[in-house]
Amino acid sequence: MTITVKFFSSLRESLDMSSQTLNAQNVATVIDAWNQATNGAKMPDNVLVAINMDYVGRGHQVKDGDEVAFFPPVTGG
Amino acid sequence: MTITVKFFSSLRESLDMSSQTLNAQNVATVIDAWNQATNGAKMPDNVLVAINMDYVGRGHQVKDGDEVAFFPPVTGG
Amino acid sequence: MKIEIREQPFNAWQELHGYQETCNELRGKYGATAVFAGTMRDTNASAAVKAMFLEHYPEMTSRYLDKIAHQALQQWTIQDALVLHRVGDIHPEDTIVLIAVWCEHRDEAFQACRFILEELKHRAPFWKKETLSDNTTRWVSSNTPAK
Amino acid sequence: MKIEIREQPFNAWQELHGYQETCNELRGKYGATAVFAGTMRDTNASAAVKAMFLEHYPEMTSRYLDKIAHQALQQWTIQDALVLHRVGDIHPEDTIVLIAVWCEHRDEAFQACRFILEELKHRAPFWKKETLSDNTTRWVSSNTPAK
Repeated sequence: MTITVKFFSSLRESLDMSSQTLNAQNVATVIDAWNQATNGAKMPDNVLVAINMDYVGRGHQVKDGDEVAFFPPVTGG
Repeated sequence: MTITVKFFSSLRESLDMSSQTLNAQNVATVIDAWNQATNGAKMPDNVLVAINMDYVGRGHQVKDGDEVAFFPPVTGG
Repeated sequence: MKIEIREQPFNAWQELHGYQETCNELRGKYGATAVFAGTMRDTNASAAVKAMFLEHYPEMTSRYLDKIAHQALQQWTIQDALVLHRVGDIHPEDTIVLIAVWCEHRDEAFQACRFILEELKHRAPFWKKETLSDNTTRWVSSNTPAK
Repeated sequence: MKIEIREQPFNAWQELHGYQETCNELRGKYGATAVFAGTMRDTNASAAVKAMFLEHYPEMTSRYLDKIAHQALQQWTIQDALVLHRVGDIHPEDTIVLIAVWCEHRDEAFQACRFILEELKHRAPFWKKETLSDNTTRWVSSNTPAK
């Protein structure tokens, strides 16, 4: 299956990566997607996760075609 | 002593009087000023009173030179 | 700070724009501006309203608008404020009141703006007399409750 | 209703004036407009800030601004709303966000305006990176608390 992983803000900078396409067999959850995209980097405690533009928890399942985004707390407004 | 009495809004209309100068000997309180200015008309329950542009109660004393104003609940804004 | 009673119609947003342009010492200092504009509606209490007369008690009204603004300045860290209120003959769509508060942060701006509005509505001596579509008139007896 | 993400500077009060002028069906209907404008300050967390980059996640940001506005429409009787938010390179005195809500009465206007602002600050994916006076940069780690 194919999953698009995106990183924003300080996470994008620290991982030096804004987007990655995973062609994955063993990705069942958000954490799996993080681990595969970052080669097992530690996930910061305050990371927020969205699948297809909706907030989800870290244990949420991912499916073929999903866009999974990781980012720090938002600071707009 | 001389007291200026003013009426506003619906009170001004119902009493048909906007201002009156009392040259009074027997005016000790707000109620006395009302009674003398209105010839003893009944004071509506919701009337507000100000002396020299500050809200006061109906029992408040009046003194020479005071401006005593009577008006219904305010409805600005 | 500017607090004015106006006898002529004004556009709330143009007033705000014009006033803020003059506040050079504020530039770069405020992060939050909370604004309230009250506008005359063409309907009130289920009746069509075609005009309104806004009476006031000039010296006391000015005194209370000042007093209310200064109470807000004591309670919150306000960088600037603008309060404009119409009097006289008013028509639907006319702005009745404009309140703007400039602060560093949003919570104090919202709170102070709301405080000034509620105090104004409960303490400043203004009275509204409506002219309905059949030309009868009526005094507005009380404000819409705050909540 | 208008909800837009803007890449170019805008004047909050002129936007408000221009938008309200176009809302013909609102004329005479709204009695209360509550507005919040957030502006970039030249100081934050005790440091002089000379510029800011506002990053966003375009599709999700648009989606959440819409979602938040529609949640407000479900909770309060709102006649119209305007939400503008800047992204990209920003300088002190630039407007970052403008939220305006038109209602019949004041309490719902204030509540809905504040709701949209707080939800936007807590859920819409925007991130601020400041450039300080010595040209160092830092990501803003969190918003000022609501209270």
